[in-house]
Amino acid sequence: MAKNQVNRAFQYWYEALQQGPADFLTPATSSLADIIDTIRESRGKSELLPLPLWEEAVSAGFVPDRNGYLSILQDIAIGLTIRDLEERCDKDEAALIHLIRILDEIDQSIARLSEKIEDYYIALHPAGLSGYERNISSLIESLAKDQTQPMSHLARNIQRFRESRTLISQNVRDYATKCLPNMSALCGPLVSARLLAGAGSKYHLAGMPAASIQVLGAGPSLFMHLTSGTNPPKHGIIYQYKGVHHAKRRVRGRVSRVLACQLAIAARIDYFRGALDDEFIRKAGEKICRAGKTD
Amino acid sequence: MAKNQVNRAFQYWYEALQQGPADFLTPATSSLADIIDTIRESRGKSELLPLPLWEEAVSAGFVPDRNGYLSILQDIAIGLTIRDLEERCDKDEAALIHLIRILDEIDQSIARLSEKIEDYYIALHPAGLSGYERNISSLIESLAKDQTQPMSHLARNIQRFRESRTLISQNVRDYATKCLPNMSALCGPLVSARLLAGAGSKYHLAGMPAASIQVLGAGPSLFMHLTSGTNPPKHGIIYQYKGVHHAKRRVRGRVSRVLACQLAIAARIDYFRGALDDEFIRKAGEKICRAGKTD
Amino acid sequence: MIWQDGKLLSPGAVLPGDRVYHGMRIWDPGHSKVAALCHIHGEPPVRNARILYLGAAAGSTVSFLSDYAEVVYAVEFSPRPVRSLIRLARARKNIIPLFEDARYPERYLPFVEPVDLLIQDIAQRDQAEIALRNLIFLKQGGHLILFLKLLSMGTDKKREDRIVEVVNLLEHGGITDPAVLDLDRYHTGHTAVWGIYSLSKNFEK
Amino acid sequence: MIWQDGKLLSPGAVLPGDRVYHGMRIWDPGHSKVAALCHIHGEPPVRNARILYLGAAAGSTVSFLSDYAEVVYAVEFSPRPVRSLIRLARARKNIIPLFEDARYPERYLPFVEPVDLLIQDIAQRDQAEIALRNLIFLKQGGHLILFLKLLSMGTDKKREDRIVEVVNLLEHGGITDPAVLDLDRYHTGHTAVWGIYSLSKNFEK
Repeated sequence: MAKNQVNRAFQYWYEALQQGPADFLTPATSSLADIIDTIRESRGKSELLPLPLWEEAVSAGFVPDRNGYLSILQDIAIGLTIRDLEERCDKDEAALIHLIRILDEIDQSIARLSEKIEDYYIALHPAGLSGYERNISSLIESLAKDQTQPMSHLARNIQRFRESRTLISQNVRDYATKCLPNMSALCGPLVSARLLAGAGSKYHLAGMPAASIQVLGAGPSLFMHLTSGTNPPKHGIIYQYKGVHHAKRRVRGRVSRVLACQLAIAARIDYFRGALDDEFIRKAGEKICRAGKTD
Repeated sequence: MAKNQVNRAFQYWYEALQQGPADFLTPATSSLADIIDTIRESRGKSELLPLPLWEEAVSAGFVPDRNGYLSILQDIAIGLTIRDLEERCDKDEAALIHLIRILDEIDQSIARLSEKIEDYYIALHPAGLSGYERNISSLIESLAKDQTQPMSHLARNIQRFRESRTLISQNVRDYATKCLPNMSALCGPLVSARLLAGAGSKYHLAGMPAASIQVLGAGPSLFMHLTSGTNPPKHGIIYQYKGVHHAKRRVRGRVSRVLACQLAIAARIDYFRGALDDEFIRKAGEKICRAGKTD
Repeated sequence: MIWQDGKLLSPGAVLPGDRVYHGMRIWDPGHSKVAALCHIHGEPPVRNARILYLGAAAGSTVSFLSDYAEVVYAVEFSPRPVRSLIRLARARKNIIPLFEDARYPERYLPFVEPVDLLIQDIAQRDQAEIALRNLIFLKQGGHLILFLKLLSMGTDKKREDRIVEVVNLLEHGGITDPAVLDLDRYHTGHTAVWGIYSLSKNFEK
Repeated sequence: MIWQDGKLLSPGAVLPGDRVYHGMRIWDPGHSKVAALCHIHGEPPVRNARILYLGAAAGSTVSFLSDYAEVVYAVEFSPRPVRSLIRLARARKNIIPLFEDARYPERYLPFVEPVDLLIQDIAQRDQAEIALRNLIFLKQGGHLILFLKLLSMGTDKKREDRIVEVVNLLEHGGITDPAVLDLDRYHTGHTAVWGIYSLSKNFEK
């Protein structure tokens, strides 16, 4: 590599070295951040040069040794990745997916802790077993009220968890209505968000055939399963939509099939256009409604 | 079966029928409860008779039909079992075992929820990834403080969970000191309680050879594992005892072996006598201390 | 009994933790020795039967039996599983839980009808003797199924000897031609002995 | 590389989720194709090597490679795994994460040194072409390991044809005598192609 090429390629390295690599995460003023921006810009213009060998970098005095070379390289690579992540990822989508996971985790935590508390309570009060109609949440409620109970503090916190759950599910509704407007209009924001989380991204959801959407997440909903011992949902996530759930048994299959078809279209509109399509919603609603009629 | 035998065998059945089976769980005054007590007493005197056939019971007018027969039989069987459970089980032991499980469940819930919150936070703030030193509990702390954060409510509840944990672990300490006095004196009440929970009962613990106690619960401690990425403890539960944990690496095996030996004896004293044996504790302490000396 | 696509199913209400196939509970041969027996050797007469089950534990197998049987008397002597057993009994009208030691059938004599099927799953040295003592509950012509755990018994020779000994004891007690059935495919080291309680043989004693 | 009792171990700091044997990380052949390759066919030259890994995903295999290697350049184009990859990189000095599409090596040209070993695990139709484009990073005499997923490719005949096609492409690109190695025992439908980048062959082009 010609000497001036080495120099140009090492321009940003050199500056990074002067400033120290530690603070490129602080606001955009820091120098390594500037360097990373420079790199990103020049990448756009295809001006980038191959990386000089570390021996060259050392002998040119840009880095003290091999470790210094790798360390700056790592800092720049991580900094670039983070900038690109920030730009490329859809924050609403990411928020939705993670909020759904948090909701599920809260449900599971509540269910598991409540079960353990129930076990404890029954072990100490076997008499309770006789008239005992299994209703964990009312047990937790009564334990929370009775301050003399050793489990009172924990039971109250479990109830507070339910409040957190309510807040977060409102969050999910808001995000989903904004991020998946057409799907939300068809099967509600919560079910739409779960479908998104099941598929992994709007992109994947938009590419799914209706049959896949119909069975998406057909694993059991742990919380319902644990607390009420219901069958795991056969129809996947869309079964949670009340239009399917409450349909008469013999049309349920048809309703979920038609709904899945319309959702597949809605997912594509949400991904490619992102705006509510009133005309589509009206027609889709009619089709789903017709499927639910027992004739 | 002679007629008068049928009558004697059905005496309590008949009375139960008169009163209705629903309320034998309410305080000891109810009649089915009395009947169950009568049964338990007569069992002590070996006065019990075999169960009359259901056809005999119906034709004698004691029960209306087969379902009535089975229903009363179930009520009596459940009632008897509950009385026997109340009498036979060691409540301190049961409480300890269940409290330990609750502690573990709290730890796991906190760890899992915190991880999910971290994922959410990082997905929305990829810039945080750069300087990010992974320290979930300080992230939760800062989220809890900042009321503008959507996760603030949940983060505060996770912190409240830590308070519950502290309360319950104090409970465990109290129970263990009372229920496993000698073991608690040797390796602390919390480690003793975990050993009890691992073995299942004081009875099982008292029957264990030292080598089994030494490796009891050698599976990973999920919480430590999740949060700090440490190796799962090789030496089982007793490794959590600071005397073993802090011992120099080359004597650690010897300390845990000697400790396990003394714990096996302590478990037997706790099970058969249940009182603190000062002389034993003094001698055992000396032996364990000697094992920890690097010579 | 109900089979679908090689799966043994159970017609009762689904319980927490159940796996489900076409809306029905899966009775998994890997988790229940009775289901393993059905898979490998054939179905015992459980439909509408009266069953005495010794060593019911937390009642997992009992819950499946109760889906098919008329009534299941479930004996268990360990407090922890008994608590689950009671919960189960409260959800099913036809399970009678008995918190007793199967070694002393006289203690639960006043609570058990004559039964069509006696199943015993108790890993104890004197398991054959326990079964014999409980034959008082078995109707003439009723079936006995005894699960033996032989894993801990050392050499093959010793296991063979032990099985022969158990079979002899049972024949002496009135069980006709007990069949020795291997459950190894699903439960390593477990064997079932299955025979019929015969009036005539019993009278010969 | 470190083996104990048939297990491949890895000498780095234990990470959350790792299984551990005698205090060392277990590099499980069921979870990592590189480990499977080591188990079935032999060790690639990873010790103190400079490695370029295309298709790093969340960095599980990369973390093990970094225990042995001098530096690992890890390329991944999917945002979710990249976040884990960054976390991993922050815990290991010798991992350079690159959030790029392996189809366009010119985009990460300024961040990757010449390497001793190029590993590619990308399930895409044009996987051989991607490998060829990335040969610019491989030193003469360096090793290329290309993992192929053939499960979705239909009949055996088609798979054979596809492998021959890939091998031809690689030979043309300068890889000497690529060996086709079956990973089926641990990863159904996966095959590795392993060859050395040869100076002379390359000049023949």
